[in-house]
Amino acid sequence: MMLIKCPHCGARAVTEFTYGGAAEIARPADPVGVSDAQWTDYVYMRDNPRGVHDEVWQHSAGCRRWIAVRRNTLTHDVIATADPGKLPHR
Amino acid sequence: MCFTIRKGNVSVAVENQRISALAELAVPAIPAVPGRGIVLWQRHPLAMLNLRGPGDRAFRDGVRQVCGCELPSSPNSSNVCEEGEILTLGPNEWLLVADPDTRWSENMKIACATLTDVSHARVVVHVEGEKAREMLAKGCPVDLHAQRFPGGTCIQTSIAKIGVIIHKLHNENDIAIYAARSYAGSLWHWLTASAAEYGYHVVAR
Amino acid sequence: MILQAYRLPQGGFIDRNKPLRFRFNGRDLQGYAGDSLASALIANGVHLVGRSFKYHRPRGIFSAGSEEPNALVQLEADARTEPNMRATQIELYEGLSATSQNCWPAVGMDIGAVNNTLSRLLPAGFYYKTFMWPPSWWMKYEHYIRKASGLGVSAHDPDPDFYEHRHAHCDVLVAGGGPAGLGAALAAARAGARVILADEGFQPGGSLLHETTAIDGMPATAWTRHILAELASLPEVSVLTRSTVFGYFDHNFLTIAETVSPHAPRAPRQRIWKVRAQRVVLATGATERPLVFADNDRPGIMLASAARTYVNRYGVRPGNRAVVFTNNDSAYLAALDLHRSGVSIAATVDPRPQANGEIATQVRAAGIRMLSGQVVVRARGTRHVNAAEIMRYENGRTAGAVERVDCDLLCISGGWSPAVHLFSQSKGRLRYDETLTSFVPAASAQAEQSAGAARGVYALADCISDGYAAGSQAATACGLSPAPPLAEPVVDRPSPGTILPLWRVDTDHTRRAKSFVDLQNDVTTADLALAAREGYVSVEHLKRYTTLGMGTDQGKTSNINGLAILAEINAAQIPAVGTTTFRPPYTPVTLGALAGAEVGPHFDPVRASAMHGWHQQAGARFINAGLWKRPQFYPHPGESLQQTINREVLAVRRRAGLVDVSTLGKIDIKGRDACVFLERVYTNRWRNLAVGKARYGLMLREDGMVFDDGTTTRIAEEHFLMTTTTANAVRVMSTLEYWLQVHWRDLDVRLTSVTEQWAAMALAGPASRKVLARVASADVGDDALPYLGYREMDVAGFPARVFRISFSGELAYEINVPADYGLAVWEALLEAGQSSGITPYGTEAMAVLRIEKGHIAGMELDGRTTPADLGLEKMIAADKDCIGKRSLALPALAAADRKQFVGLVTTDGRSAIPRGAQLVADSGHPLPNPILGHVTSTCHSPTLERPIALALLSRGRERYGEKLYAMSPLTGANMQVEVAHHVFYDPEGKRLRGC
Amino acid sequence: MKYSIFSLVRNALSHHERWPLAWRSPDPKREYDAVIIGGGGHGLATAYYLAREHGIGNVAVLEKGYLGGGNTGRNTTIVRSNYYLNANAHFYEFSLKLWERLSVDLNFNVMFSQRGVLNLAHSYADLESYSRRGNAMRLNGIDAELLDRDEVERMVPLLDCSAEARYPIMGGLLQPRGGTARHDAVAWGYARGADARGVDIIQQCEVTGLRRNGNRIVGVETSRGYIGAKKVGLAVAGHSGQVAAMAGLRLPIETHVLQALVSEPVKPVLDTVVTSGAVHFYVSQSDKGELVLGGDLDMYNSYGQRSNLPPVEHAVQSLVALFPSFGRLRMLRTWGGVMDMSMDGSPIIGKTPIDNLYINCGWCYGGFKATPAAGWCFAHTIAQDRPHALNEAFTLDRYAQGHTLDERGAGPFAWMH
Ligand SMILES: Cc1cc2nc3c(=O)[nH]c(=O)nc-3n(C[C@H](O)[C@H](O)[C@H](O)COP(=O)(O)OP(=O)(O)OC[C@H]3O[C@@H](n4cnc5c(N)ncnc54)[C@H](O)[C@@H]3O)c2cc1C
Ligand SMILES: NC(=O)c1ccc[n+]([C@@H]2O[C@H](COP(=O)([O-])OP(=O)(O)OC[C@H]3O[C@@H](n4cnc5c(N)ncnc54)[C@H](O)[C@@H]3O)[C@@H](O)[C@H]2O)c1
Ligand SMILES: Cc1cc2nc3c(=O)[nH]c(=O)nc-3n(C[C@H](O)[C@H](O)[C@H](O)COP(=O)(O)O)c2cc1C
Ligand SMILES: [Zn+2]
Repeated sequence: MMLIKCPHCGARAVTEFTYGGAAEIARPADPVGVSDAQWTDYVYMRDNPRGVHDEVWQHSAGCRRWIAVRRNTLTHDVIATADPGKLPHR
Repeated sequence: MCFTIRKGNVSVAVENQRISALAELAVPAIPAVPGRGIVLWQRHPLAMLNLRGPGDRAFRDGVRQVCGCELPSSPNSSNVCEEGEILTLGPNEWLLVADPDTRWSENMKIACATLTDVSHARVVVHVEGEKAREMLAKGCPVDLHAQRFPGGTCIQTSIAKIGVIIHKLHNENDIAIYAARSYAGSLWHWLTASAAEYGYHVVAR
Repeated sequence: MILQAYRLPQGGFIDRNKPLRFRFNGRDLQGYAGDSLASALIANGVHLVGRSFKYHRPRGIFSAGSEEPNALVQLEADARTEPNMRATQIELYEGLSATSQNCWPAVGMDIGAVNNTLSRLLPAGFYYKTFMWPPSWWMKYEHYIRKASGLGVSAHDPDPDFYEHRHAHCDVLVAGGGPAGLGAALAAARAGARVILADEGFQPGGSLLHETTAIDGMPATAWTRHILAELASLPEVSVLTRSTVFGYFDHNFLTIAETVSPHAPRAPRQRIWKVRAQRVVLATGATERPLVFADNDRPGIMLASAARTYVNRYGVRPGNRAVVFTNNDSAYLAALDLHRSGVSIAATVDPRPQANGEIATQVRAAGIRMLSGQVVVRARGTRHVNAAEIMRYENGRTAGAVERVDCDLLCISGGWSPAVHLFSQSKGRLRYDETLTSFVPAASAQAEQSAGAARGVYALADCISDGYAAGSQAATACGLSPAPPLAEPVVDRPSPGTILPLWRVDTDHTRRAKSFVDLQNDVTTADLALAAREGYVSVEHLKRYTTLGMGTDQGKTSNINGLAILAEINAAQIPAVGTTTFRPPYTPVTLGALAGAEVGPHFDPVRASAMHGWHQQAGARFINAGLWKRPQFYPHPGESLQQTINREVLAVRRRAGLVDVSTLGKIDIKGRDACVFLERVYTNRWRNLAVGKARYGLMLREDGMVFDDGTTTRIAEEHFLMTTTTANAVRVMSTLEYWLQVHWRDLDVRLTSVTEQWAAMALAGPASRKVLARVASADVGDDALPYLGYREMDVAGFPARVFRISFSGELAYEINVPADYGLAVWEALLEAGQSSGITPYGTEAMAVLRIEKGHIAGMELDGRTTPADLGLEKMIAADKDCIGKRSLALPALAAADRKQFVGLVTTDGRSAIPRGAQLVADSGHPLPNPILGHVTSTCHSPTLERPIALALLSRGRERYGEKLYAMSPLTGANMQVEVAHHVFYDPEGKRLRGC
Repeated sequence: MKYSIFSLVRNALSHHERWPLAWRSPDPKREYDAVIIGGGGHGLATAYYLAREHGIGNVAVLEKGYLGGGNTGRNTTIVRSNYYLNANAHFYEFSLKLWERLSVDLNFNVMFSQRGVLNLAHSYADLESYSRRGNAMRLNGIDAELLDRDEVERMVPLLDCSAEARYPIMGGLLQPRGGTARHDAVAWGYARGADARGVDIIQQCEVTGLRRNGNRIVGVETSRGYIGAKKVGLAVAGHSGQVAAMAGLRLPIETHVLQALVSEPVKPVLDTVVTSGAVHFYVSQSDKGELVLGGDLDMYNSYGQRSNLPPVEHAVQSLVALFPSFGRLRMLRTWGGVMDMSMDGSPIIGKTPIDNLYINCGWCYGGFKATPAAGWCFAHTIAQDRPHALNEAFTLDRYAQGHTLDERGAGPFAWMH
């Protein structure tokens, strides 16, 4: 059972968190201006890497903050956590 | 119907008519060996305010002036003062807890602050006794060891799928559990079932 | 009956002053406190314990621990019965009762044993090759196959005991309480660490409990007690016995299954510990491997270390005349101990040309007959071994004549396999060690280290120091200073010689006999050869095809032999063959314990509103709504269900009704950008909403489907109160927080859930204004509080928020009061409404009211409907973006043939429209019958006095007046219906405006 | 050699020493007409039907581990066709019909046991949505029965049907023709059938790259060297994202771990497959006697195939809540599989933007029962370069059109389906 370090509450069991998917998939700034394909890329398509993955989680049983988590999807190592948008560049 | 002096939003007479979610539940069950076992008691009524604000100097000063209480400065911590307690809930979020006759109210004006009255949103049960920590470990996934969880610490987690705030008072063996009001019955069941092994008393404070 | 004929006159870790009576297969027997069921059976000369899985061969006691493949029993009867219990791990207690499994009518006379005779027809995987004809007969064949398989039987009554979980945190978790584990715990504890030591045995000590040598001048058992006493004196150390570390999960999270001491009052039967450890020391010891030869499964054949355990720890004699067959020195200890206990040793048999280790020398000195360069090729006897057949062993082959040596105990040892289960579960990497002929830990994946026999360190003194060093290192890794150095333990135990790899003994004259690799699943060397011959050559295929290692013992004594034999057959290297995957649990764990206390009525917590007690007293029937319990209706004596619903509905339509709506989600929204925020999350406009006004809002998912709806009220310029549906309350809150915290971090908005703060009730019906006016402190007239208006006032003397909104379609008010006042206000409203005929109503009447009114609810919000599908396209503001809006332009979401929201009435005006009916044009169409749409909600409308329904229907709005069929083949109902507008009642909305 | 009771007897006489290989283990050829990546049930069935139905036998199935070692070898083996949406219903019903004769077709007993699949209803809302689903199934020509509480209790006597249960049982939807099959046998049976028709099954051969020429794939790079291919089909389940990325494709797929567990084997106690949507849980008893149960996803992207306690605990809690007498049985083993969770919960079988690259993925929890039909339709799509009528709706470009097939209505969150 993974342990995720909430930047606000400290390290907590994964059961306190709710998964929110890939981090900050950029929402088209002008939805009307993009093609159907571009829009549905944003809604549906994912990188789904086997390895390092940036994602968002909510500390739903704790401080209720959404946080960004950099995690290895193969080994489950949690590499870094931060407020959304604040993960260091890879 | 009687109307009396108003304090904040609510009249004192009305305040006395508050019915706790635990009103019908809080009866003694398995007596413990005197002096041992777990003591459970409910703290009610309470005034509780959700406080949001930037957490900067000016805001902290504001809180101190208006509430008469220092904002706790680190995560998972609380401050107790004459007027009441302030528990940290998250970045820029706190819970003000006081007896209902304090001057704290949703209408307090603190620069940049947002206050929301949540006085009725939670039940608060205190768990006391030597075995309190051991008993809570049956449901609480966070380490409650005295070194990791010293007096004054407050955390949010869940016990038996019920979201809770666990606030350790400065008295080593006194731990307050806050849970959403609607879960009161299930929380109570969990508390009494978990305490049964040690024996427990329910007291009024 | 002679009591305990096989009990040694003295010795053992048992309490001879505490005799215990127990029953096995109906026989009354006696043992002592400290016995396992297995040792007590041996004490009574019981060797035939059960029948094997497939061939029903007689089986006895093979080991003395958790690796036991054979001696599985059905413990107790009725509700407390437990199948497949290992006799070797059952701590004897007064009155214990157990029976043999998988045999009928009795273990001695078992009909199923015919399978052994037919075994030629039952090779590995035979069922894949037959039972295919005729195809329809499989269910018949299967019936008998199912009956034949399985081992013990499940209880049929609810488990009367209870279980619990316990979280724990420590610096160092030590798994295993043998010399290495005790050493590790001691070092870590001395360094000041928080330590948990868990051992599966009912006494800590591991192999020390059967150790006869002295440590530091004390008997091993005394040394153990001494260490345990020191550990007990340290406040931060917990020593758990009867506690198996069964899982090693991500991030040093381990689980322990503890069987709570039978003496603890009011305690659960078992407890699961969930431990988060900074460091872990795995001191789980090693498992002795059997040797594989013909008929090696006979009762009386036993692991050599087990035989030692029985004589030394339990003071019982597993036989009178023993043969010891070993390829390494460790079994000579068994020979010596047996010999010392009065068991005559007929011979020791060793394939090595010369056993010349120091221990072997002691055996020789004791005058025991030692056969070097020889092997046991076959065991004789059926229900009990009565002889061993021995041949010479040269250059990896048997040779010469067969010598028969009589014996009733055949001790075997094929070497040792470190118990790397937990290490492998932690994802650590193994390495094959040629000298030890076993897999050992190579590289850790987590903050863990193995110690002692678990990593192939076998000398007792080394185990202690290895454990101590590991414990000390673990403590330093936690930031503590190292433990004081340990004086090198003084142990009078000669070091062992080298092992000769020997996996199976194969001779021509035993070719056709069965040599078992997996005793529990009856997997023989012939099965392995067959699998290889057919191409199941990967170790994973071998396992699945033959079921090797898939039994309740998970192959603890068979896996390594199996893969080594596979390597031999394929002429491959053992490391290349590799192991199968080690998975939790280490040994099977009770489902009740895993479930813990959250079962039955407490499976999930219950949420109850402030008025719950009142509803109960009023005789309400409750319905689950998420975690909430909501009143479904309040039946009066003698009423039918329909009558209750009609009464409640008509009260609202004609007079006044009161319903508890506390479960609706309520979100307090404050901040400078609150309005901007609402514009982004809702489809419709919010800028122009005046303070003191409420508005209905619609929220989409990003894929364009309707997510949730509800009214939101502007309480102040920068303060809104949003309501959500009960079902989505939690998800809406979380979603709004997501957008704010992840995407729109620049917005100044603060969300607080206030669902719990406010008790909410809807007062609805033509008389509602009159009723409210009686208790309200403010004017509730149409001017002061118009439709969709909002005011704060006192209701019955309590501060309240009053909203003029309506779900029922009648003049109605939603009243929110701080929850602790909920009950008082509820009662006050009922009292105030008494003269107006006020009636409390439940969710069922609420549903009828809304169906009559054509409002959407859960069944229409099925995650596949767009606003336009629901006739709500006008709610999409043209000149702004919002979540999900862009998706509405995708071709499929704008298609003309989508299902649209309509009403239905039956053409006969009488018959009910079945729940969940599907709409078709022609009820007689052959199957598949094209489906045009479906009924979402249906009811009898007491107001209109006829059945009505809501539906989603392809091109529905073009079909008003069209006649279709609502079909419910499940119930046989088939109703002609006419398509209508979805608002059946008061389409102009006059009544809710109160005019 | 044909498998039958006769061949079994005959071989018994020769001590089973004459059984032939079930399949060969050839070295890869330089080029194939079609290369199928992934030696799970889907890949093997695809190769089998390519050879049998379309006469394309010059096919290789490339498997990075051992065949059937992916989700095919780690699923809870439930086979059913109780789907609501038309496209799914027709597809899975076709699959069920193939199941009904699969053992005979393959001459390999896959032990397809039609013991019924029962979905428990715990509320009026459940009953209503099950009615809707059952009625649609019946109109689509699929068997379904609605049971009331008493009928459920009679059928599964050990269920807690009392009113005190946290989620009392109010009835259920039964598909009598549903049931279970032996997972490994399905992989092995298809492998043997495909091999007999000339297909090369190449194990321990990981595809590491897709070689392209313009908008065509010309071959695959593997751990055993380069292999040319006229057509390439992906059937790699949880690894779809990873392998598609080799061709520069992103998919509407996330990889999540789903766990299952078995109890120790006991004599028959449960004759039906029981599932409960309210608690997200399903259980059956295998022919060997173990209770086989599964639960919810781990709920985060993972390729880990690791065991993780919370979903296991929840599944066991659900089991014990529903069957209080199973509390004294014991859990024997847990494991996980990496699942290709699609964004609408429905599968994808079809063409890709790359000319001769075809894809089969997005099976979520449900791809085992799809194995025969998925193989059938995928083979058709590859052979004919256009979908079969049954997989026309399962295109990759349906997302861009908005033609999602959201059986659960859960929206574009892979892990919610
Ligand atoms: C716990 C669990 C329970 C389930 N329960 C059910 C159920 O009850 N009913 C049901 O219908 N479905 C169920 N499923 C789903 C079902 O198992 C799968 O959908 C189905 O087996 C998928 O088959 P497949 O052949 O597509 O995939 P797999 O069997 O996973 O085969 C894919 C193969 O591709 C190989 N591969 C991957 N990458 C490469 C590469 N680069 N090169 C070469 N080979 C590669 C893999 O090794 C693997 O063998 C369950 C799944 C799990 C995990
Ligand atoms: N060749 C040889 O001579 C040889 C081989 C092996 C062992 N030994 C002897 O055995 C001893 C090994 O000492 P050790 O401390 O390494 O092992 P040990 O066998 O003495 O102790 C291991 C303990 O761990 C327990 N255990 C195993 N798995 C567990 C789990 N998952 N959860 C809880 N408990 C678990 C076992 O029940 C046992 O009590 C030494 O005395 C050594 O000389 C000798
Ligand atoms: C339907 C089914 C039944 C199983 N029954 C058993 C069993 O009786 N004993 C066992 O040890 N494993 C059983 N397993 C689990 C396998 O041993 C194995 O864990 C699973 O195939 C996953 O492979 P892995 O653990 O090697 O990763 C079963 C698996 C499935 C899918
Ligand atoms: Zn947090």
